[in-house]
Amino acid sequence: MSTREKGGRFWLLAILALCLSAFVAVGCGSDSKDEASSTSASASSDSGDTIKVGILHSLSGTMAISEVSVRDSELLAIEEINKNGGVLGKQIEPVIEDGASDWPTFAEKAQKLISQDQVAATFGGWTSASRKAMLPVFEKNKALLYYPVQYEGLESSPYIFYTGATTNQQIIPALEYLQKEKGVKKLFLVGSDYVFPRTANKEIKAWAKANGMEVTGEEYAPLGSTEFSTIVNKVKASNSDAVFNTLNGDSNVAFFKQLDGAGLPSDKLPVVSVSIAEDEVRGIGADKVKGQIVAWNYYQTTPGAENEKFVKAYKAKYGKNRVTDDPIEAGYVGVKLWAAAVEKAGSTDPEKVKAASKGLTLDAPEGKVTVNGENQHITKTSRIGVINENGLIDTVWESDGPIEPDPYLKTYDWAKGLS
Amino acid sequence: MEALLEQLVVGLSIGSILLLVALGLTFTFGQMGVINMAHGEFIMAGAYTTYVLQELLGAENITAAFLLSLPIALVVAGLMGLLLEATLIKRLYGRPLDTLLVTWGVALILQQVARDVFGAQNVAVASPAWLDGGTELFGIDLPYNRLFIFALAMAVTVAAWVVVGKLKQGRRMRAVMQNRQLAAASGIGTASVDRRTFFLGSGLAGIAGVALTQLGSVGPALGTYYIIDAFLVVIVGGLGQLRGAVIAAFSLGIINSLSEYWTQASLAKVIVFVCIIVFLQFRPQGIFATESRGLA
Amino acid sequence: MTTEPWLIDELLKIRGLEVDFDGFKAVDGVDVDVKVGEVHFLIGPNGAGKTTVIDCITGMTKPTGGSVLFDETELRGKKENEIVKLGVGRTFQTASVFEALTVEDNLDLAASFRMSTLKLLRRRRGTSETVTKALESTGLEDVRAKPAGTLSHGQKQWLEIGMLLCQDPKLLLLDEPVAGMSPEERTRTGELIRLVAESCTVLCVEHDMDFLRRFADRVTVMDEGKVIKANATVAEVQADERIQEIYIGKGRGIEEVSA
Amino acid sequence: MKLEASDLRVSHGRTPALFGVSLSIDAGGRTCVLGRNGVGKTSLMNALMGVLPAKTGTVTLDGEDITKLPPWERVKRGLGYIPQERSGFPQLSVGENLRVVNESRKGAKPSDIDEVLDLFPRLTPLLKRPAVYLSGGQRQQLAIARALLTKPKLLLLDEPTEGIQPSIVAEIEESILAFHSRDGLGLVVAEQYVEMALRMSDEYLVLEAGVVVHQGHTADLTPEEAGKLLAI
Amino acid sequence: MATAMKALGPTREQLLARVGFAVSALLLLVVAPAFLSDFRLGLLAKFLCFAIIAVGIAIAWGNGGMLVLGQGLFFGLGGYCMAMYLKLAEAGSVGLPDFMVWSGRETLPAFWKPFEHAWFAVGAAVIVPVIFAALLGTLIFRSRVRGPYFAILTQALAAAFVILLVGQQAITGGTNGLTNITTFFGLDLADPGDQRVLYFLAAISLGVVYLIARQLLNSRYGKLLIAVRDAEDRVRFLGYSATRVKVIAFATAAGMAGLAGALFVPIVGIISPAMLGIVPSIEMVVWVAVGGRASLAGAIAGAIAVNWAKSSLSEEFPSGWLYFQGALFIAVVAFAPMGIAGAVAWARDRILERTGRKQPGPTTTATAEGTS
Repeated sequence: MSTREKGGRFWLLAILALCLSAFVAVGCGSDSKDEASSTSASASSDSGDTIKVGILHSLSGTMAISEVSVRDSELLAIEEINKNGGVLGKQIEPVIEDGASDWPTFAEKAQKLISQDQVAATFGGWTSASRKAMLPVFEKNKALLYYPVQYEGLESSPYIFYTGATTNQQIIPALEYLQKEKGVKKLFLVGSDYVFPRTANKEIKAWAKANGMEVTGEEYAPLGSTEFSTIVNKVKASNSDAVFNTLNGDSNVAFFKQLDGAGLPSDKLPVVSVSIAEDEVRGIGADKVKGQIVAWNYYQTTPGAENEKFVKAYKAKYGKNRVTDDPIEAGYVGVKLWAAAVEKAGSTDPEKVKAASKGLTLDAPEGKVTVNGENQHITKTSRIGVINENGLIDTVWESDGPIEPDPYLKTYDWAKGLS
Repeated sequence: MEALLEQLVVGLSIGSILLLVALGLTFTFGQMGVINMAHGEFIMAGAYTTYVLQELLGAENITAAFLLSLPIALVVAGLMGLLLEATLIKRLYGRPLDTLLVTWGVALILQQVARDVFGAQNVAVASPAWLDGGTELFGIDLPYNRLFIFALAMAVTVAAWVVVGKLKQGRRMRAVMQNRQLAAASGIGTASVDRRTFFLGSGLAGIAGVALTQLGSVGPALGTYYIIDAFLVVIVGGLGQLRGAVIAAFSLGIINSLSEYWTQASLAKVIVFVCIIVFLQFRPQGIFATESRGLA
Repeated sequence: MTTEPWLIDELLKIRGLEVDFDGFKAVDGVDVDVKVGEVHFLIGPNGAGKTTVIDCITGMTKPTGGSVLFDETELRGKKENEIVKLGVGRTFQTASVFEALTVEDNLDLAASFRMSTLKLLRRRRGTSETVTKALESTGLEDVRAKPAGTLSHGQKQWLEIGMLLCQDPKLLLLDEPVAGMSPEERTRTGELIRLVAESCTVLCVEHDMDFLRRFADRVTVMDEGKVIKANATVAEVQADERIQEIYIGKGRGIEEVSA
Repeated sequence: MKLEASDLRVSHGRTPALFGVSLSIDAGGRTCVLGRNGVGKTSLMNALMGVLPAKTGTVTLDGEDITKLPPWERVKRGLGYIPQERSGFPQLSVGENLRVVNESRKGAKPSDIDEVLDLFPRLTPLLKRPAVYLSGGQRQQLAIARALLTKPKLLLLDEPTEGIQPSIVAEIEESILAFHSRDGLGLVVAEQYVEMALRMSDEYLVLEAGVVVHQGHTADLTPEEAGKLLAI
Repeated sequence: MATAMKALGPTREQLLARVGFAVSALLLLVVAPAFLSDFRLGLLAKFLCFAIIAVGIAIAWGNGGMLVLGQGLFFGLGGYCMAMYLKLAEAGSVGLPDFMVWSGRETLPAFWKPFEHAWFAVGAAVIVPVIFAALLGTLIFRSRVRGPYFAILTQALAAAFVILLVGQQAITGGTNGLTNITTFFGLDLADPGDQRVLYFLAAISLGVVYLIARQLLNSRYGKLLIAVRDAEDRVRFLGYSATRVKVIAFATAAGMAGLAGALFVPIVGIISPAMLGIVPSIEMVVWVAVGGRASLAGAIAGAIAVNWAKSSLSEEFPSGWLYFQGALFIAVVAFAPMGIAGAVAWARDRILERTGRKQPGPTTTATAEGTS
């Protein structure tokens, strides 16, 4: 018997005691409500002086780049509501958790917010992966999630409110713009290697087939990649009229630089991007993406009193250098929509909030939005913009009023068989 | 045919980036046997140095800021390396696996520091105007920034070769690496040689960081994209072998660009890894083995 | 000691062995014959290539030329562990035992080398006869439960020989078994080796002339990678002027120096 | 100058190698350390040079405690070392082997190398050759040349003639002794070859199992007695 | 003498160990479920999966000296095997998992087919990592690639695996991984009671894995493994194939990671490449380093303690956790290489010495050296 083993056995006891005490401390000590293990999150949440809501974004890791700003706008919305007396006469108390850019952590923290903190609703997520990870948690607990980012569609969970665009509010208008306004016949698809670009490109290909546009190539780069020489060579060889770009934030810089180096600046080869908003431009550098086309539903420059107020408040709270953009606005709108629904329902019970949300309208910075009761997405105006030298985006085209959300593209013939 | 030529050029370009990020490791890993996982963060430090200099000098001095950042990044990253060596690494000589784990802890902290100081957002580094755009040669596009990185990689390699091969300091480094005890007993201060070697290796990472600002934006995770590739270059090249690193970097770059052309970007990486495993079956010591049998 | 008539079969037959380290010929066309049952000494100054010959027999160094026949089997190209399984055991210049394991575990591992992997996965219950015997003959019974790392230099060397005993090899290669030992330790070691030699053939590299005279049946002398005297008796070696010169320095006999 | 050690203990990992060695060596003199393989001669040399850290005990040089000093500091104070293992800096050329040592000494001149090379004319045509390709004798000459470049007052030699052909042994012996008589270089020679050891020394120490068991004047010792000492 | 000892019954230490094991079993199986909320119990279940990985790392690294920086790969293989079955079971009549549908695949890839069978999937979750590790290990160890080279290679492999998974979205689920797993062999994963069943499954698996590992380390093979760690070449001269010894440990560790992955999937309801890459793989080593690399119980304690700390600290200060983790790691590896286990053993030796129950002398620290 080696002494090491003796050691191992001897203090197995000690360690497990330590673990137990740790769990007792965290499990019982920190939150006495914990023991009332309830699956219906809101049962007791409006009985106190405040109403707790969860905010769950990546504050560390690769996604922190994008998500921190959204957290900020959500906190701004909560602050504004609290200043006006809160909801149901109570102040909103945000509980902030870090998803750490790790999808299972999102699931874990979502569960924690629901069962430990008993939040009335949660605002959070950015990547599709984080949403997919959280979805079953919210469904099984019958709790609410407000998800603020444009995504690939083909989803409609009864417990998620989608305040970002689905494909028919962003990508399809962008394609129509390219075809009608720019006369594009040959389109090259470039994306980061993850779910949104791949699924979006599948839809684009279906649309192109139905609308007489040729897709000349489809290339994916690993997330975070800065090596686009080969892809650019392929783009060049394809003689395309335009590129549809679903690359993730940091990869865009390298991609645009390489295009430029290969003699394909934006005036020669238009590139439409659907993942670059003002906040990303700030990190990329406006000089590198000046003149590029983007498609969103909201820009900082979008006219309207609501938006002026929002931009002013955001800058006042977080600094003059900060910008607002589509997901930031969608996060803000999500909180406002939830508050309005709670007021209307007179309760924070998720089922009642869902019922009250049906058809609810709100004057948002992006314009009037209406919640679609069926799929819990909201109507959005589609806007095509061009990045200017200040890093802001000027709208060059906009849809005739808000577009109804259609995540499964049911109203489009060419989309049959996609879902 | 033209496509093949184009991909060869792309391969050389990728290779020169690999070479730049791996050069420092041929010193710290190759010569000293330290597996410095924080090397990536020294690269990041070099990149942020460029950013800070640009902010300090303003928009009208982009070129000056960029050129100035090359030596300054060398010193900044080098000093960070020096500090790391003097506080932690020197306790861990002869325990390479432990240096790996400890420096990984350091890397975590440095990343978070960057996040807290510069924000989680990536920051933009502007390119000097003369690096924008490109030229064409025999129908092949040659972006200026790639040409610059290629030239920089060559220049730094030659400089490293001169330092190691011709200068007093390099001779000492090699002497210590080849026979530490004899070096010490011959009056060579091995501790200070170690510190200088580490300074140099880390400083080269800083220069690589400056070059990388011309490829993409700068963020706290910048180094993590390159660290494994850099180590693989050193392993394939053979420990401490400058010429090995050069050959390995360009071979890996070309394999990468060719397989990327024929398959997809994500598969290309996997193909490169498979090639490396197969290669190590035949030459576990790398292209140029350092091991020479001691005599009886 | 003279050659006994029954010592005829050559257990180990090395022919034309060559080892080239980067252009340096450490071993250059060496022939050695070791007969069944004998204690054969390989001597020569440091750097003569003795250890390299041993390394070649055990597969640790790959020869660049020649052949190593053990019991009619070619050892060149075989792996270390395969060679051991054929019945060739060795010790190292610096005693190499498993310092984190107890003395008993060290011996037990040595004794279990023919066990199937599945059997190895079973826990050791009690002490096998082989190990008990080895503990007795090495005199390590008192320290059987101690980690080998805490043993003295001599004890480690005995443990190593004990481990070889457990393996019951046909041929035992000893690399300077008494280097660095005190006189008493040397005597103990000598006794141990004599015990070992009862049941197997021994090829021993050693400097100690006294030790050599007491135990050697035959001697092969090497210098600068070459054999300069093969299969000699101790008396022949002592009488050879040339050997004295390379080994001792000019003009002095073994007898005088080590008497 | 006087090199002294008292109760010096060192070990290799967990194996003790020296068990309390005390000695005193006059720098100007010539001392040989006798003992069989493995009795701790090399460990003693390494401990005196600081290559092996002392577990207990002290080493002093002219009264200054140098126990905690690293090897290069001891070199600065006048100790020189020729280790037993002779590979040198294998991938450096002969010239670089010499320069790297010479450059590490304050006030060194390139001409110092030429001076040393005069002593070993065999090395001159080999200056560009990597040390790994030298023969055993050439390596040993290079080792001595390197050590001499540190301008030692007391030179420790660990088995300088081991495995070297007799003709070169004589040359080596000659050149070392020349330095002794010309510059007053002190010598500490660890040797198995009793003859040569005694020829090169005035004093002797006999090491056995990590302790000094005999010491005295070489003149009082016949080789026969020396042989006896070693066999004990 | 040993047989005589055996007749006397278990030694003091053996007795103590059995008591320790029984008490921990009691804590895990009775006390924890009684006192912890569903949420905390779910977390604990997850940590127990991690502890299973840690046991494997303690074998391969702590005892075998192979720093495995790619355990995420094997964890992932196990997890994906299990998740493939669960996704297929859920897909029901459609026959295609949801992500394949939206990725545009119309037929089930051939390699998914066998995973329609529950027992195939369960078996594959362990056996696939074992076979993969055995093949890979044979290739790597045979060419005597070891130490840091081995570590970096395994790391590169984990990275390559992640890239492969992400790149083949249509058949692997891409970055999202396999999500939305709601049932497990008829258990409703949304139901707290059924989640408890999973907790017990994890606890019992950990117990079984611990016992297997202990048997392995106490067997002759375990001694051989330590021998290989400390003097690989010497082992060859005892007639053993060092390659085989190492491959067995490497493959065992891989199998344990695979089992952990298979348990993790129903407990957490998701498996994605984010949990398999370089960073999570290094974190796995962190747990073991903190607990004490050579000790099984230490590894288990390390995995649970570090993850508990991560969970609760990141709730309090999200960004502070990274500082803490980095600092913890530096402190442990540089200054206390034997981790918690080493510290506890040291303290115990001192106490035993003082109370005179044990003679002073080098003991537990013997394993501290020679490991790196």
